[in-house]
Amino acid sequence: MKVHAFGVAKDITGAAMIDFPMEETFVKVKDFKDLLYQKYPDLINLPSLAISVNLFYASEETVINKHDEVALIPPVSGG
Amino acid sequence: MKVHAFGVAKDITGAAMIDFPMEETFVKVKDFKDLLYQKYPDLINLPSLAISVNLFYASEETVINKHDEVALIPPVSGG
Amino acid sequence: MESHIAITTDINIADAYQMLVDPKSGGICTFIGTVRDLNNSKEVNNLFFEAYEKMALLKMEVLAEEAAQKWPLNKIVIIHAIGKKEITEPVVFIGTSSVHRDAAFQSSRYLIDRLKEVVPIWKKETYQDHSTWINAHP
Amino acid sequence: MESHIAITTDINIADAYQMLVDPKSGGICTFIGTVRDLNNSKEVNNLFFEAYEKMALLKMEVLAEEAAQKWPLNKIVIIHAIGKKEITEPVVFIGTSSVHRDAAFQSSRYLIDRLKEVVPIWKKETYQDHSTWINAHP
Repeated sequence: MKVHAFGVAKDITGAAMIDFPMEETFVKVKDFKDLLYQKYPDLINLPSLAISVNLFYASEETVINKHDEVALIPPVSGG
Repeated sequence: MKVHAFGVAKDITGAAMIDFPMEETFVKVKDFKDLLYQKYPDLINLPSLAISVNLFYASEETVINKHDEVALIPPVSGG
Repeated sequence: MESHIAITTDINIADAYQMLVDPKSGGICTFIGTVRDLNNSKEVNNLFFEAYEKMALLKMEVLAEEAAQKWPLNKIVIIHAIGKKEITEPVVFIGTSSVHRDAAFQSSRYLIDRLKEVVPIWKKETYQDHSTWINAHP
Repeated sequence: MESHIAITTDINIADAYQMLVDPKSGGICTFIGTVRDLNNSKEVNNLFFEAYEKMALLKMEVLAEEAAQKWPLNKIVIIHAIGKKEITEPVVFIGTSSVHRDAAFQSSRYLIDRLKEVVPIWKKETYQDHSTWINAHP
Protein backbone atom coordinates (compact mmCIF):
# COMPACT_ATOMS: atom_id res chain seq x y z
CA MET A 1 0.00 0.00 0.00
CA LYS A 2 1.33 3.43 -0.95
CA VAL A 3 1.43 5.79 2.02
CA HIS A 4 2.26 9.52 1.91
CA ALA A 5 4.39 10.92 4.72
CA PHE A 6 4.81 14.60 5.59
CA GLY A 7 6.89 16.83 7.85
CA VAL A 8 8.64 15.05 10.66
CA ALA A 9 6.91 11.76 9.69
CA LYS A 10 8.65 11.96 6.32
CA ASP A 11 11.99 12.42 8.06
CA ILE A 12 11.32 9.30 10.16
CA THR A 13 10.13 7.09 7.31
CA GLY A 14 12.84 8.47 5.04
CA ALA A 15 10.56 9.17 2.06
CA ALA A 16 7.57 11.25 1.01
CA MET A 17 5.93 8.09 -0.31
CA ILE A 18 6.49 4.70 1.29
CA ASP A 19 5.36 1.35 -0.06
CA PHE A 20 3.91 -0.25 3.03
CA PRO A 21 3.58 -4.08 2.96
CA MET A 22 -0.01 -5.20 3.63
CA GLU A 23 -1.09 -8.81 3.79
CA GLU A 24 -4.81 -8.12 4.22
CA THR A 25 -6.99 -6.28 1.70
CA PHE A 26 -8.75 -4.38 4.49
CA VAL A 27 -7.25 -3.08 7.71
CA LYS A 28 -8.48 -0.81 10.48
CA VAL A 29 -6.53 2.41 11.10
CA LYS A 30 -5.58 1.27 14.63
CA ASP A 31 -4.09 -2.00 13.26
CA PHE A 32 -2.34 -0.13 10.46
CA LYS A 33 -0.77 2.18 13.06
CA ASP A 34 0.44 -0.82 15.07
CA LEU A 35 2.20 -2.20 11.98
CA LEU A 36 3.55 1.26 11.23
CA TYR A 37 4.97 1.68 14.74
CA GLN A 38 6.69 -1.73 14.46
CA LYS A 39 8.43 -0.69 11.27
CA TYR A 40 9.12 2.94 12.30
CA PRO A 41 9.34 3.00 16.12
CA ASP A 42 10.30 6.71 16.17
CA LEU A 43 6.77 7.58 15.05
CA ILE A 44 5.60 6.60 18.56
CA ASN A 45 7.44 9.61 19.98
CA LEU A 46 5.34 12.13 18.03
CA PRO A 47 2.81 14.10 20.15
CA SER A 48 0.16 12.73 17.79
CA LEU A 49 -0.09 10.94 14.47
CA ALA A 50 -3.31 11.25 12.51
CA ILE A 51 -4.05 9.11 9.48
CA SER A 52 -5.92 10.53 6.53
CA VAL A 53 -7.85 8.28 4.17
CA ASN A 54 -8.86 9.75 0.82
CA LEU A 55 -8.16 13.27 2.09
CA PHE A 56 -10.22 13.00 5.30
CA TYR A 57 -9.00 12.50 8.86
CA ALA A 58 -9.75 8.88 9.79
CA SER A 59 -10.77 7.47 13.17
CA GLU A 60 -9.05 4.47 14.74
CA GLU A 61 -11.93 2.31 13.48
CA THR A 62 -11.90 3.52 9.87
CA VAL A 63 -11.24 0.65 7.48
CA ILE A 64 -8.54 1.21 4.86
CA ASN A 65 -8.12 -0.81 1.71
CA LYS A 66 -4.98 -0.95 -0.34
CA HIS A 67 -6.37 1.34 -3.07
CA ASP A 68 -7.14 4.17 -0.68
CA GLU A 69 -4.99 7.28 -0.56
CA VAL A 70 -3.46 7.10 2.91
CA ALA A 71 -1.22 9.68 4.55
CA LEU A 72 0.64 10.10 7.83
CA ILE A 73 -0.28 13.46 9.40
CA PRO A 74 1.98 14.53 12.26
CA PRO A 75 0.87 17.60 14.29
CA VAL A 76 0.16 20.40 11.82
CA SER A 77 1.84 23.80 12.08
CA GLY A 78 0.62 25.92 9.19
CA GLY A 79 -0.38 29.56 9.44
CA MET B 1 -14.19 84.96 16.43
CA LYS B 2 -13.35 82.65 13.55
CA VAL B 3 -15.27 79.37 13.75
CA HIS B 4 -14.78 76.33 11.51
CA ALA B 5 -17.87 74.43 10.40
CA PHE B 6 -17.97 70.94 8.92
CA GLY B 7 -20.39 68.55 7.27
CA VAL B 8 -24.04 69.37 7.81
CA ALA B 9 -23.07 72.26 10.14
CA LYS B 10 -21.24 73.86 7.21
CA ASP B 11 -24.37 73.52 5.06
CA ILE B 12 -26.41 75.25 7.80
CA THR B 13 -23.97 78.11 8.46
CA GLY B 14 -23.29 78.47 4.74
CA ALA B 15 -19.49 78.52 5.01
CA ALA B 16 -16.52 76.41 6.11
CA MET B 17 -15.31 79.36 8.18
CA ILE B 18 -17.68 81.83 9.81
CA ASP B 19 -16.74 85.05 11.53
CA PHE B 20 -18.82 84.89 14.67
CA PRO B 21 -19.46 88.21 16.48
CA MET B 22 -18.32 88.07 20.14
CA GLU B 23 -18.66 90.92 22.55
CA GLU B 24 -16.85 89.29 25.46
CA THR B 25 -13.22 88.18 25.38
CA PHE B 26 -14.07 84.95 27.20
CA VAL B 27 -17.19 82.83 26.83
CA LYS B 28 -18.25 79.42 28.07
CA VAL B 29 -19.06 76.77 25.43
CA LYS B 30 -22.68 76.58 26.63
CA ASP B 31 -23.13 80.35 26.19
CA PHE B 32 -21.38 80.25 22.82
CA LYS B 33 -23.81 77.52 21.72
CA ASP B 34 -26.79 79.62 22.82
CA LEU B 35 -25.57 82.51 20.66
CA LEU B 36 -24.90 80.09 17.82
CA TYR B 37 -28.42 78.62 17.98
CA GLN B 38 -29.90 82.13 17.90
CA LYS B 39 -28.02 82.92 14.70
CA TYR B 40 -28.41 79.47 13.08
CA PRO B 41 -31.60 77.90 14.50
CA ASP B 42 -31.31 74.86 12.22
CA LEU B 43 -28.29 73.72 14.24
CA ILE B 44 -30.70 72.85 17.08
CA ASN B 45 -32.16 70.06 14.95
CA LEU B 46 -28.87 68.15 14.79
CA PRO B 47 -28.74 64.95 16.90
CA SER B 48 -25.70 66.50 18.61
CA LEU B 49 -23.30 69.37 18.14
CA ALA B 50 -19.90 69.16 19.77
CA ILE B 51 -17.54 72.11 19.96
CA SER B 52 -13.81 71.63 19.65
CA VAL B 53 -11.39 74.13 21.12
CA ASN B 54 -7.80 73.98 19.92
CA LEU B 55 -8.39 70.51 18.43
CA PHE B 56 -9.93 68.95 21.57
CA TYR B 57 -13.57 68.23 22.32
CA ALA B 58 -14.74 70.84 24.79
CA SER B 59 -17.25 70.46 27.64
CA GLU B 60 -20.13 72.90 28.17
CA GLU B 61 -18.05 74.65 30.86
CA THR B 62 -14.89 75.06 28.79
CA VAL B 63 -13.97 78.71 28.39
CA ILE B 64 -13.20 79.92 24.89
CA ASN B 65 -11.33 83.10 24.04
CA LYS B 66 -11.40 84.79 20.70
CA HIS B 67 -7.95 83.57 19.72
CA ASP B 68 -8.81 79.89 20.20
CA GLU B 69 -9.36 77.62 17.21
CA VAL B 70 -13.03 76.72 17.54
CA ALA B 71 -14.97 74.28 15.35
CA LEU B 72 -18.54 73.01 15.08
CA ILE B 73 -18.53 69.20 15.12
CA PRO B 74 -21.82 67.62 14.07
CA PRO B 75 -22.15 63.82 14.55
CA VAL B 76 -19.11 62.19 12.93
CA SER B 77 -19.45 59.48 10.29
CA GLY B 78 -15.97 58.49 9.17
CA GLY B 79 -14.80 54.94 8.59
CA MET C 1 5.97 51.06 18.31
CA GLU C 2 5.90 52.94 15.00
CA SER C 3 2.73 54.46 13.67
CA HIS C 4 1.77 55.85 10.32
CA ILE C 5 -1.26 58.16 10.39
CA ALA C 6 -2.57 59.89 7.29
CA ILE C 7 -5.50 61.54 5.56
CA THR C 8 -5.27 61.21 1.81
CA THR C 9 -7.34 61.33 -1.36
CA ASP C 10 -6.39 57.78 -2.39
CA ILE C 11 -5.47 54.79 -0.24
CA ASN C 12 -2.91 52.42 -1.77
CA ILE C 13 -3.45 49.06 -0.06
CA ALA C 14 -0.07 47.57 -1.00
CA ASP C 15 1.80 50.62 0.31
CA ALA C 16 -0.25 50.65 3.50
CA TYR C 17 0.47 46.94 4.03
CA GLN C 18 4.22 47.49 3.56
CA MET C 19 4.21 49.94 6.47
CA LEU C 20 2.99 47.11 8.75
CA VAL C 21 5.69 44.62 7.79
CA ASP C 22 8.04 44.06 10.70
CA PRO C 23 10.69 41.44 11.52
CA LYS C 24 9.40 41.05 15.09
CA SER C 25 5.78 40.53 14.02
CA GLY C 26 4.16 37.19 13.29
CA GLY C 27 0.71 38.58 12.59
CA ILE C 28 -0.74 41.53 10.70
CA CYS C 29 -4.45 42.34 10.85
CA THR C 30 -6.01 44.91 8.58
CA PHE C 31 -9.47 46.33 8.22
CA ILE C 32 -10.48 48.18 5.09
CA GLY C 33 -13.76 50.05 4.90
CA THR C 34 -15.08 50.20 1.34
CA VAL C 35 -17.97 51.95 -0.37
CA ARG C 36 -20.90 49.60 -0.78
CA ASP C 37 -23.73 49.96 -3.24
CA LEU C 38 -26.56 49.88 -0.74
CA ASN C 39 -27.16 51.58 2.63
CA ASN C 40 -30.41 51.20 4.55
CA SER C 41 -31.96 49.77 1.35
CA LYS C 42 -31.01 52.89 -0.61
CA GLU C 43 -28.88 52.65 -3.73
CA VAL C 44 -25.70 54.61 -3.17
CA ASN C 45 -23.98 56.28 -6.15
CA ASN C 46 -20.91 57.50 -4.31
CA LEU C 47 -19.66 58.86 -1.00
CA PHE C 48 -17.93 62.11 -0.20
CA PHE C 49 -15.70 62.46 2.87
CA GLU C 50 -14.71 65.69 4.57
CA ALA C 51 -12.30 65.89 7.51
CA TYR C 52 -11.27 68.46 10.08
CA GLU C 53 -7.78 67.40 9.14
CA LYS C 54 -5.65 68.79 11.95
CA MET C 55 -7.98 67.48 14.64
CA ALA C 56 -8.63 64.19 12.87
CA LEU C 57 -4.90 63.47 12.59
CA LEU C 58 -4.41 64.34 16.26
CA LYS C 59 -7.29 62.05 17.31
CA MET C 60 -5.90 59.24 15.17
CA GLU C 61 -2.48 59.68 16.84
CA VAL C 62 -4.13 59.48 20.25
CA LEU C 63 -6.05 56.33 19.26
CA ALA C 64 -2.81 54.71 18.07
CA GLU C 65 -1.19 55.53 21.42
CA GLU C 66 -4.18 54.12 23.30
CA ALA C 67 -3.98 50.89 21.30
CA ALA C 68 -0.22 50.63 21.88
CA GLN C 69 -0.83 50.88 25.61
CA LYS C 70 -3.47 48.16 25.57
CA TRP C 71 -1.67 45.66 23.31
CA PRO C 72 1.96 44.85 22.46
CA LEU C 73 2.03 46.29 18.93
CA ASN C 74 4.98 46.84 16.63
CA LYS C 75 3.38 48.87 13.85
CA ILE C 76 0.10 50.75 13.53
CA VAL C 77 -1.30 52.24 10.33
CA ILE C 78 -4.43 54.42 10.22
CA ILE C 79 -5.29 56.08 6.91
CA HIS C 80 -8.57 57.77 6.03
CA ALA C 81 -9.59 58.95 2.60
CA ILE C 82 -11.23 62.28 1.83
CA GLY C 83 -13.06 63.48 -1.27
CA LYS C 84 -15.36 61.55 -3.57
CA LYS C 85 -15.24 57.76 -3.33
CA GLU C 86 -16.93 55.37 -5.74
CA ILE C 87 -18.42 51.93 -5.02
CA THR C 88 -15.71 49.40 -3.92
CA GLU C 89 -13.07 52.08 -3.26
CA PRO C 90 -11.33 51.97 0.13
CA VAL C 91 -12.27 54.81 2.48
CA VAL C 92 -10.36 53.75 5.58
CA PHE C 93 -7.39 51.45 6.22
CA ILE C 94 -6.57 50.22 9.72
CA GLY C 95 -3.67 47.85 10.33
CA THR C 96 -1.64 46.56 13.24
CA SER C 97 1.25 44.14 13.48
CA SER C 98 2.23 42.22 16.57
CA VAL C 99 4.10 39.12 17.70
CA HIS C 100 0.81 37.22 18.04
CA ARG C 101 -2.51 37.44 16.23
CA ASP C 102 -4.66 38.10 19.28
CA ALA C 103 -3.22 41.58 19.76
CA ALA C 104 -3.38 42.32 16.03
CA PHE C 105 -7.07 41.37 15.70
CA GLN C 106 -8.21 43.05 18.92
CA SER C 107 -6.34 46.29 18.31
CA SER C 108 -7.54 46.64 14.71
CA ARG C 109 -11.10 46.16 15.87
CA TYR C 110 -10.61 48.69 18.65
CA LEU C 111 -9.12 51.27 16.28
CA ILE C 112 -11.89 51.13 13.68
CA ASP C 113 -14.60 51.20 16.38
CA ARG C 114 -13.03 54.23 18.10
CA LEU C 115 -12.27 55.99 14.81
CA LYS C 116 -15.94 55.83 13.87
CA GLU C 117 -16.89 57.26 17.27
CA VAL C 118 -14.53 60.17 17.74
CA VAL C 119 -12.49 61.17 14.67
CA PRO C 120 -13.94 64.33 13.08
CA ILE C 121 -14.65 63.03 9.59
CA TRP C 122 -18.00 63.28 7.85
CA LYS C 123 -19.58 61.20 5.12
CA LYS C 124 -22.10 62.44 2.59
CA GLU C 125 -24.03 59.78 0.72
CA THR C 126 -25.20 60.52 -2.80
CA TYR C 127 -28.15 58.52 -4.15
CA GLN C 128 -29.90 58.71 -7.52
CA ASP C 129 -31.64 62.02 -6.84
CA HIS C 130 -30.17 63.61 -3.73
CA SER C 131 -27.40 63.51 -1.18
CA THR C 132 -27.25 63.71 2.60
CA TRP C 133 -24.70 63.97 5.38
CA ILE C 134 -24.70 60.88 7.58
CA ASN C 135 -25.06 61.42 11.33
CA ALA C 136 -23.51 58.33 12.86
CA HIS C 137 -21.84 59.16 16.22
CA PRO C 138 -23.11 60.01 18.66
CA MET D 1 -20.39 33.79 -1.59
CA GLU D 2 -17.25 33.49 -3.70
CA SER D 3 -14.10 31.96 -2.33
CA HIS D 4 -10.56 31.89 -3.57
CA ILE D 5 -8.43 29.12 -2.04
CA ALA D 6 -4.82 28.56 -3.01
CA ILE D 7 -1.45 27.14 -2.05
CA THR D 8 1.38 29.03 -3.68
CA THR D 9 5.10 29.74 -3.41
CA ASP D 10 4.57 33.51 -3.16
CA ILE D 11 1.65 35.48 -1.77
CA ASN D 12 0.94 38.79 -3.51
CA ILE D 13 -0.93 40.93 -0.97
CA ALA D 14 -2.35 43.43 -3.49
CA ASP D 15 -3.71 40.63 -5.70
CA ALA D 16 -5.18 38.82 -2.69
CA TYR D 17 -6.85 42.03 -1.53
CA GLN D 18 -8.37 42.61 -4.98
CA MET D 19 -10.14 39.26 -4.74
CA LEU D 20 -11.99 40.54 -1.64
CA VAL D 21 -13.26 43.75 -3.20
CA ASP D 22 -17.01 43.60 -3.62
CA PRO D 23 -19.72 46.22 -4.32
CA LYS D 24 -21.99 44.77 -1.62
CA SER D 25 -19.28 44.83 1.07
CA GLY D 26 -18.57 47.71 3.42
CA GLY D 27 -15.83 45.95 5.35
CA ILE D 28 -12.84 43.78 4.50
CA CYS D 29 -10.77 42.16 7.22
CA THR D 30 -7.48 40.45 6.46
CA PHE D 31 -4.98 38.54 8.53
CA ILE D 32 -1.47 37.96 7.24
CA GLY D 33 0.90 35.65 9.06
CA THR D 34 4.52 36.65 8.54
CA VAL D 35 7.88 35.13 9.43
CA ARG D 36 9.26 36.70 12.59
CA ASP D 37 12.86 36.74 13.69
CA LEU D 38 12.36 35.11 17.06
CA ASN D 39 10.37 32.11 18.28
CA ASN D 40 10.50 30.90 21.89
CA SER D 41 13.57 33.14 22.33
CA LYS D 42 15.39 31.41 19.49
CA GLU D 43 16.67 33.40 16.53
CA VAL D 44 14.95 32.16 13.38
CA ASN D 45 16.83 32.31 10.06
CA ASN D 46 13.94 31.20 7.86
CA LEU D 47 10.92 28.92 7.71
CA PHE D 48 10.09 26.12 5.32
CA PHE D 49 6.49 25.07 4.68
CA GLU D 50 5.33 21.76 3.29
CA ALA D 51 1.69 20.94 2.50
CA TYR D 52 -0.33 17.85 1.71
CA GLU D 53 -1.72 19.98 -1.07
CA LYS D 54 -4.83 18.11 -2.18
CA MET D 55 -6.04 17.60 1.37
CA ALA D 56 -5.02 21.09 2.51
CA LEU D 57 -6.99 22.69 -0.33
CA LEU D 58 -10.02 20.52 0.48
CA LYS D 59 -9.84 21.46 4.19
CA MET D 60 -9.51 25.14 3.31
CA GLU D 61 -12.61 24.86 1.08
CA VAL D 62 -14.51 23.25 3.95
CA LEU D 63 -13.42 25.99 6.36
CA ALA D 64 -14.59 28.67 3.89
CA GLU D 65 -17.98 26.93 3.68
CA GLU D 66 -18.20 26.73 7.46
CA ALA D 67 -17.44 30.45 7.78
CA ALA D 68 -20.01 31.31 5.10
CA GLN D 69 -22.64 29.39 7.08
CA LYS D 70 -21.81 31.21 10.31
CA TRP D 71 -21.54 34.77 8.91
CA PRO D 72 -23.02 36.68 5.95
CA LEU D 73 -19.86 36.86 3.81
CA ASN D 74 -19.49 38.01 0.22
CA LYS D 75 -15.90 36.99 -0.50
CA ILE D 76 -13.42 34.68 1.23
CA VAL D 77 -9.73 34.36 0.40
CA ILE D 78 -7.45 31.76 1.99
CA ILE D 79 -3.92 31.46 0.60
CA HIS D 80 -1.04 29.57 2.18
CA ALA D 81 2.57 29.69 1.07
CA ILE D 82 4.86 26.70 0.70
CA GLY D 83 8.63 26.47 0.38
CA LYS D 84 11.29 28.59 2.03
CA LYS D 85 10.16 31.87 3.59
CA GLU D 86 12.45 34.57 4.91
CA ILE D 87 11.88 36.98 7.83
CA THR D 88 8.92 39.38 7.15
CA GLU D 89 7.59 37.34 4.19
CA PRO D 90 3.88 36.46 4.28
CA VAL D 91 3.14 32.77 4.88
CA VAL D 92 -0.64 32.88 5.07
CA PHE D 93 -3.30 35.33 3.89
CA ILE D 94 -6.85 35.18 5.22
CA GLY D 95 -9.48 37.68 4.12
CA THR D 96 -13.23 38.10 4.24
CA SER D 97 -15.56 40.81 3.01
CA SER D 98 -19.02 41.46 4.32
CA VAL D 99 -21.67 44.16 4.56
CA HIS D 100 -20.60 44.95 8.14
CA ARG D 101 -17.28 44.72 9.96
CA ASP D 102 -18.43 42.39 12.72
CA ALA D 103 -18.79 39.47 10.33
CA ALA D 104 -15.52 40.30 8.57
CA PHE D 105 -13.47 40.41 11.80
CA GLN D 106 -15.05 37.36 13.39
CA SER D 107 -14.82 35.17 10.30
CA SER D 108 -11.18 36.06 9.59
CA ARG D 109 -10.29 35.18 13.16
CA TYR D 110 -12.21 31.92 12.90
CA LEU D 111 -10.52 30.96 9.63
CA ILE D 112 -6.95 31.52 10.83
CA ASP D 113 -7.64 29.70 14.12
CA ARG D 114 -9.17 26.69 12.36
CA LEU D 115 -6.53 26.67 9.62
CA LYS D 116 -3.81 26.35 12.25
CA GLU D 117 -5.70 23.47 13.88
CA VAL D 118 -6.69 21.26 10.98
CA VAL D 119 -5.09 22.12 7.64
CA PRO D 120 -2.28 19.65 6.82
CA ILE D 121 0.62 22.06 6.44
CA TRP D 122 3.91 21.78 8.31
CA LYS D 123 6.49 24.36 9.28
CA LYS D 124 10.18 23.73 9.73
CA GLU D 125 12.12 26.41 11.59
CA THR D 126 15.77 26.93 10.72
CA TYR D 127 17.98 28.55 13.34
CA GLN D 128 21.71 29.37 13.23
CA ASP D 129 22.87 25.77 13.58
CA HIS D 130 19.93 23.42 13.07
CA SER D 131 16.34 23.11 11.96
CA THR D 132 13.27 21.41 13.38
CA TRP D 133 9.69 20.63 12.40
CA ILE D 134 7.20 22.46 14.61
CA ASN D 135 4.48 20.36 16.27
CA ALA D 136 1.69 22.82 16.93
CA HIS D 137 -1.74 21.08 16.65
CA PRO D 138 -2.81 19.02 18.37
